[in-house]
Amino acid sequence: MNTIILSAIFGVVMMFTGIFIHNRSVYKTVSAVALLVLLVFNIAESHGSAIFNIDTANFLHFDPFGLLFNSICIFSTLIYVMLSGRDLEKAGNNTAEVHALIFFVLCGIGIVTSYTNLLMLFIGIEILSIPLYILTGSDKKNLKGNEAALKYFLMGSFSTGILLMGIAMLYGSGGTFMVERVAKEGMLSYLSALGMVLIFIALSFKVSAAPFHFWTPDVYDGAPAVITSFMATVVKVAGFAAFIRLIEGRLGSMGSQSDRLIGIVIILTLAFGNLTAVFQQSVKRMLAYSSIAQAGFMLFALFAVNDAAKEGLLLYAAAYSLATIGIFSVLAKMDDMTLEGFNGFSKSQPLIAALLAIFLLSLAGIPLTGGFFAKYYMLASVVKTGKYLGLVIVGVLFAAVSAYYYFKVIQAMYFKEGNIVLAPVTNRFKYLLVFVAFLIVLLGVFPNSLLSFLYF
Amino acid sequence: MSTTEILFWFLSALALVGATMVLISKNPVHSILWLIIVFFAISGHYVLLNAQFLAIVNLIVYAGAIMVLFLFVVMLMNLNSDSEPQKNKWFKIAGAISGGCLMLIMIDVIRDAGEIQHAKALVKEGNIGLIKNLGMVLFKEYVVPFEISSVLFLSAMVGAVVIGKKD
Amino acid sequence: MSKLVYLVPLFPLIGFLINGLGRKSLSKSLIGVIGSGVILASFAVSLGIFFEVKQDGFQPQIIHLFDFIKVENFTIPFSFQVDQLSSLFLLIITGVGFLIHLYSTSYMHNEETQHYGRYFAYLNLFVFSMLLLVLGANYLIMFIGWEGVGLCSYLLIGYWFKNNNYNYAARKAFVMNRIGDVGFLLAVFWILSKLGTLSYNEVFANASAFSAFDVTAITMLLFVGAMGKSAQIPLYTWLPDAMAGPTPVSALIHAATMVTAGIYMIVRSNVLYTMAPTTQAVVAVVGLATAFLAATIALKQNDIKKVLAYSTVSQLGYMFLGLGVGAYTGAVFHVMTHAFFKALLFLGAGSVIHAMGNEQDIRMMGGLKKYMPITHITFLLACLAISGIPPFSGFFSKDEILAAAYEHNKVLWLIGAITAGLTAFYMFRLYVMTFMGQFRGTHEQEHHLHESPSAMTIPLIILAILSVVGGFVGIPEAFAHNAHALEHFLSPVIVKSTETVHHLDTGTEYMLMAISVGLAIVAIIYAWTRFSKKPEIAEPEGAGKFLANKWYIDELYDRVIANPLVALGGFLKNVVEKSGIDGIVNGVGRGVNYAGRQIRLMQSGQVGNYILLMVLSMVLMIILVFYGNNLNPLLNYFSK
Amino acid sequence: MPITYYIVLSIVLFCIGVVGVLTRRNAIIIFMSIELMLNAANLLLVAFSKMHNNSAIGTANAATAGIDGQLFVFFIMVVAAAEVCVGLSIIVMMYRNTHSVDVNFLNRLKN
Amino acid sequence: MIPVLLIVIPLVTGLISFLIKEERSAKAFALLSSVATLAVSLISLFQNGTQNSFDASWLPMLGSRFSVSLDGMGKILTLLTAVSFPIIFASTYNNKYKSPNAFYGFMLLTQAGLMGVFCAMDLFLFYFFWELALIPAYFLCSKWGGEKRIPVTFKFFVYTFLGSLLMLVGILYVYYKTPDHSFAINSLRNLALTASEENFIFWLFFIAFAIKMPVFPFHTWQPDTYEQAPTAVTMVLSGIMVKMGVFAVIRWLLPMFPAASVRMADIVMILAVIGMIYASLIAIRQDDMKRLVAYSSIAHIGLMAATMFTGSSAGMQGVIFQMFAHGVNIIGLWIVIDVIEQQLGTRKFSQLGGLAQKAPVLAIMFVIMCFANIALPLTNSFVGEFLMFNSVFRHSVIIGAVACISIILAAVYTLWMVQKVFYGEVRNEENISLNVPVNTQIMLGILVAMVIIFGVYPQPMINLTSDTVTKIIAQTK
Repeated sequence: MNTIILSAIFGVVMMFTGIFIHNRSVYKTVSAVALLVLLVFNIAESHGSAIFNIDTANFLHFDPFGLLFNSICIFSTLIYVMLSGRDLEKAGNNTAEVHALIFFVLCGIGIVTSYTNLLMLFIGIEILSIPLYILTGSDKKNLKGNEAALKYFLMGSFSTGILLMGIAMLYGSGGTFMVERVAKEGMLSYLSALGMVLIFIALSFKVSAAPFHFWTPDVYDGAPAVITSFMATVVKVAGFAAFIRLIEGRLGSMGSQSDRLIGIVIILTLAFGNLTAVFQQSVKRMLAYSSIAQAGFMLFALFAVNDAAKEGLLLYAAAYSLATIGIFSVLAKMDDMTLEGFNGFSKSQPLIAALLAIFLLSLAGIPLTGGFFAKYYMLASVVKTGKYLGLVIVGVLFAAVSAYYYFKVIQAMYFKEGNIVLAPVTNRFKYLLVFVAFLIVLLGVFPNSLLSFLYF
Repeated sequence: MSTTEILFWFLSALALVGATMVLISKNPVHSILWLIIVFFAISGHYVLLNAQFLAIVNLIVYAGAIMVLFLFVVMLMNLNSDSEPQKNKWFKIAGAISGGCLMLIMIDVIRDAGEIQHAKALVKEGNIGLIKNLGMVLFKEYVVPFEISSVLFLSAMVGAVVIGKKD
Repeated sequence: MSKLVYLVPLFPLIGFLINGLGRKSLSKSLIGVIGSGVILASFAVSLGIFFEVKQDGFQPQIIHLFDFIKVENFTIPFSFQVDQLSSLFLLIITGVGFLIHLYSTSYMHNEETQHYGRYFAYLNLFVFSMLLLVLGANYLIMFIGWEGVGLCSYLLIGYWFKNNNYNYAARKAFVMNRIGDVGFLLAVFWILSKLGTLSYNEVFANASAFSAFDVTAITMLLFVGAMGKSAQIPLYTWLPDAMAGPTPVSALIHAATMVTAGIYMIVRSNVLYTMAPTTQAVVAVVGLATAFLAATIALKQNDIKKVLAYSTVSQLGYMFLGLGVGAYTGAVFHVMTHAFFKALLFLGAGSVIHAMGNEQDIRMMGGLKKYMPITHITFLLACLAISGIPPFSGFFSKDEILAAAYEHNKVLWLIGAITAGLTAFYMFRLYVMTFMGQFRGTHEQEHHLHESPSAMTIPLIILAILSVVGGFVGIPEAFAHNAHALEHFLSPVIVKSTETVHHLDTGTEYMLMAISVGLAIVAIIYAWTRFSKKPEIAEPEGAGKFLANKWYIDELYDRVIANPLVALGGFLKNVVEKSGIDGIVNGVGRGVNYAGRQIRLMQSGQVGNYILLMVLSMVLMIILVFYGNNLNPLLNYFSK
Repeated sequence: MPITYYIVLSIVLFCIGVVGVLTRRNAIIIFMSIELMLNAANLLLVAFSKMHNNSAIGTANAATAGIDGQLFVFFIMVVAAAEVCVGLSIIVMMYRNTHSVDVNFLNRLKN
Repeated sequence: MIPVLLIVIPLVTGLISFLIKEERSAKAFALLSSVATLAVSLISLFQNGTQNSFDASWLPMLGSRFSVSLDGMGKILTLLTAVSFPIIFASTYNNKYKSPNAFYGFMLLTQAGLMGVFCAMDLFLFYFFWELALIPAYFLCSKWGGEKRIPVTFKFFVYTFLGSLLMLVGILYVYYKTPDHSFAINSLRNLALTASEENFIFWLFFIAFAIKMPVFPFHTWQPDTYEQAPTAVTMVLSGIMVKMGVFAVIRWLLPMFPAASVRMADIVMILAVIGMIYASLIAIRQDDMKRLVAYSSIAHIGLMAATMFTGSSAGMQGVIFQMFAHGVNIIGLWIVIDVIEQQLGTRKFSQLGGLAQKAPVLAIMFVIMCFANIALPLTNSFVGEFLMFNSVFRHSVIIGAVACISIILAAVYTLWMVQKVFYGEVRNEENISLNVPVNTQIMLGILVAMVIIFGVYPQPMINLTSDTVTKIIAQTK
């Protein structure tokens, strides 16, 4: 509850900061401090000391998983704001409001990671989405940004419609919106199964799982790079947190039907994401497709739904978010976001190039980086079920494909000659980036350091 | 056929016709007007189901506020002509067919749903839809989502300002 | 003395190391002294061993040095075996070897110092390997020497490495030897898998454990090894080409010692061969065919060394004929006498070549008698020996083999006798064309003609003496009872060796001798009369051309084996590898790229398209979930 | 009324909305079609709410059974209003920049 | 503690090496580090038991422990790694690299990965190091390699990465099948798998190892990579890294899937033998020294692959022995090739010839290495190949006989190379000068000494292998 209330409050605070303070560089600091406070309180809550003890009437339930997920999201956002705060100022004129919206998004994340009621899911997703529509279009002069915002909005609303239809059918079948109560009823009836499928489709849309991913590349590409960074990381993984909470009990009771459904979605997502990313020339767009591909891996957690899956999802969220935020923070400072733009990176910026390489290696799932354990847990969760080994093999095949396009960037940076145009970076930025890389490597050597929080 | 049934069929037909006309109308303003009719029809259904509160809210929020907002926008943009270029014919057919398929399949699935085969919706009776009962539950049990939705409005507000403000 | 047998190979090894490492710093004379001296030392030790072995009641000694390979199932020690057979070969190798080293110090004197050192290092290494071959107490040590001599042969044939033809010849020799080696190796594996040991003692003692098939297979595979090393059909073509090496090398390796390794090996394994009559028949036929084929080819060769090379192949064929018919002693006897006279022939040829300024074509020679008396006399003696004219050594050994062949199968004998006639013919053709008549070379060559220095003539003389008297160690039964000293000496290591010969009555034996000697004499007279007046200068026609071109066997091999193999390599490299396997691998990559490009098109940028696709997917998914059970067989694909 | 009538009605309305989204190019009309979909869901929820209320008659919680559904609809309307507010502002922004609300012209981002 | 040192020394020095900007210090530092590792490795030979193993908690939730230990095979291969690196560094001491600090850093990191692979007694740890060895190698090849390095190295990378990932699936699967959910090798020896499961998982592992070795038909990355990689890296790749695959089969595959190994033995052996002949035939037609040696390596590895599945202890000992021998020999060959390439700028036979006149010492060393390559008796490979051919032959006469053809073909292509490069007349007489640096000569001398010593007196090393082999054979029976 701390997260939800505090982030809403901080959102309002940011709005007022925007009114009273006109020095833009302050926003970033205020925002960072607020996020830090938020993080502290969220961790405090996960240690059992919530300051807001509100009876949520079973609408929300704060379990370690959700709280840890919040922590990861808040922490990632903190890193994000600190790394990319300066670039946020360039995306439109309403920097303070953008910060406020980010807080509102965090509020939505706080809801979707701990809902127990479909109503909260719906409201949470909307709180999550509406600021994003706006953030996407926050650079009003940019036609691509406009287009992206409109596309995102239209398709997002469409998926909301599907979600609602699904919820309605579930309700019709069970007479309740509580997630758990329906789950315990054993095999789903046709009505609730249809509802479940519709909800599944809607949530697939939110996490950009194929074949409902079409908005993702366009929106990620069109939005300002800083915003994409946020959307593709924190928001996306939060979607998975929402997803897994729903699936945990419900879709599972559909038996092999749901396995098949998720299995096909996984394969399609991996295939679309990876194959399309291979051909991209723009790194930004490539990362958009890669985020689809990564989503494919996270979907493994939904397929397995066991301890390993939830642990893995946490790790994945952390590793993926940090790495992607790191890459985007550099990308946002570049003029040329195509592959050629990265040629000769290691010559002029050896440190940043090395850090980028670590991020990319993490995304590709190379050992010694967090991304490896993330993928490892995902695969392990499915193997643990003892079923569908073929799916795992498809997964690793596409993981190999994914190495292809991540390494293209590394190749451009290290093995090709060229001049890069990079906005000046401060030392603080570099140190922070080093810190992020350190975290990724830490996760890659001692993943337990994160997961042990789960079993407090 | 009882009055209720007659009303049901009438409102249903009205809603469907209205909805269809929303699609068919070339003029956006006409579409909006048809949509308002649909909303009225749906509100009628709510009344029929004795959900008076929702019926009124539906009229006020949808038909009143939202659709007027739409109308304003359309007027503002001066789109009230038949100027909308038509989509590719094949594309339209494909859209209609796939929508139709979706409909048929969903209905077919529902037909097999056992638990609702003989269930009936309580028409004209039952007072859960009355504002008093709703209010009691809303402000007691649903207070958390109610309060939280304020964040939604807040963000929508901020958003509208950010997007709509002239730089 | 036999305890010191390790000294025998050790001396050449030391010589190899000194000459090899110090080839730049040592002077030529020092190199020569070291190179020859170590062999002389070995010879001295070998002589001591020989006399020890020669005593009655000598039991074979195994000198165990260390365990070479010791694993769970078997142990292969690095050990030497001293017995009658190996001590005899030690003498031949070190004795003839020393003479050739001595000869080489003079023959190779024009080489640069470092190449001179290299030459002696190689030569010493060869002797070392050859000694390992004959001394080894098991098949693996023999194999080590076996490959080692192949290596040295390769190095020495390609000694003048600037000439690519020589290199080619060297490589050909090595590869052909390797083919044989594989056969040897397979036999070794076979023995090892059946008996778990490779030691001669144990293998022969347990030979009865082999099935008939085993023993036939093993002996056949060993014979394949012998074919390679001893230049038998079909692996003989390397030997004539091996004449690319310096002439003393040809004398030592390609006449006297290495090529007889095959005979040594079969004699060593005589227990096994006696158990495998099929193999024996094959050995005899192959040997005889080789003898005949090579003799016919030798008829029309004009290169002095080529003639001798084919003659060597032919004589080796004789030896195999002997082995095939069970005359193991005869074969060894012929090895010995052949070592003397063939080494002598080669060294004599070397002397001629030396004098002629590296001219090897006998059509360019003639009338050398008066310029090089010692060479001429010794060469003549050697020719008589090889032609089987009594009382020269060749007569005794060849006769023994022919007699055994007659006993075995009269057709074998007949062809053998004809071949003996051919041998006499081509040897005297060679002799006459070289030493008789008028000199046909250039004036410059004529001006330089001279007798070779004493370092070369002394070995010639010693070998000539041996060629003349060497036969008396094996006087046939017909002349004197129990005078066959060699047979007596070797009897402990050979089973039932001479039993066949003993069946012949004296009269038949005289008759056989008379026929073969008669044939030889006729051939000699014919050759003499034909070539002394009118040397054969013109290019041969018809059958002669066929023979001069060596039955076109080399061409045949190229067409049938080498070229197809190379073509296959090219096919694999350019087609299978590039388009096939790598094509598939790259094809996957290209496929991914292509798929990426195509799927990308779905991302049309049109919201309408996106939503249409989403709706269609929804429809399909609902169908899948609710009607999917009817599609089970297809969809269960992923559920392992 | 049999609940199936309502279900079918909502599904049909929903699908008309879907078809509208698919066949029109005007962003505003598309948006309206989406609203139609939401209303279909609303109608369904209310109908189910009354159905559950019906089936709870005679039990202890007859007074409040099914009330969830109607409250959900209330929240949907709330959210829809917010969404419309944002959506229309985005459309207006788009119109300001391109003077068109035709989604077919939204093709700068593709592939 | 020794295995930890073997891993940690190169790891730490590798990371430090990145910080040393000055070229000469970077070289000296790397050389020093590798010598230190060598010293530790030599000590390990004379240690037994606790000194040679280490176990610590690492990932308790995963059930993986940091468990490293050296048995006989581990000792031999760590020794090979430890010996190779100083030799590689020393023999290429004069080569110039851009950003040498990174080059040597990556080299040492590769060494750390290799050491880890050879020491790991925990399957997960093993996988970890397996990948750790790959990544620096990728950077080394891509940054310092030849003209086509980027696509070629990338193919190598994706190929091996794919294999690793398949292995990862297998690892996960067996993990859940262990009785105590652990990656420890002792638990993995007691897998409860059905026959079909075992067969399936066997292939997941085997493909990974087969790609690394490489076994036909997974070999196509190899010649290109060897050709394009800088020679120092090629030495690591061919001398040590390919042994990872062989090693892994013996260490993991055979003990984990004894029954499947027997069932699949024939398929694997046939593939391996096809590969031997196939690679040899292709080698005959090569025009590039590196490619020829690469294909020759495929042929040799094919023999090892075939032997491992014969289930014969002698053969297995031969394989382990041969891993060392092959490493020594091929590094020797690469050193010579590197000298030629560095000084003459070409590796093509068509542009070379007669070098024996220019550099007799180099020629002698090369010829010795070549003869070791074709397993001439009294060179080190003979012992290994003898044991291997023997057990293949014992397993199947036909397969053994066919495999033996490669002995002949090896002679054909190796001598062809010797002839083309060193013999004959010198080409482009005027602009050829071939000075073999002293350090290279010394290193070649050391290698030649190793070739001969282990060829004449192999028994000590064979003895080292027996404990590993006995364990595996006991497992398979």
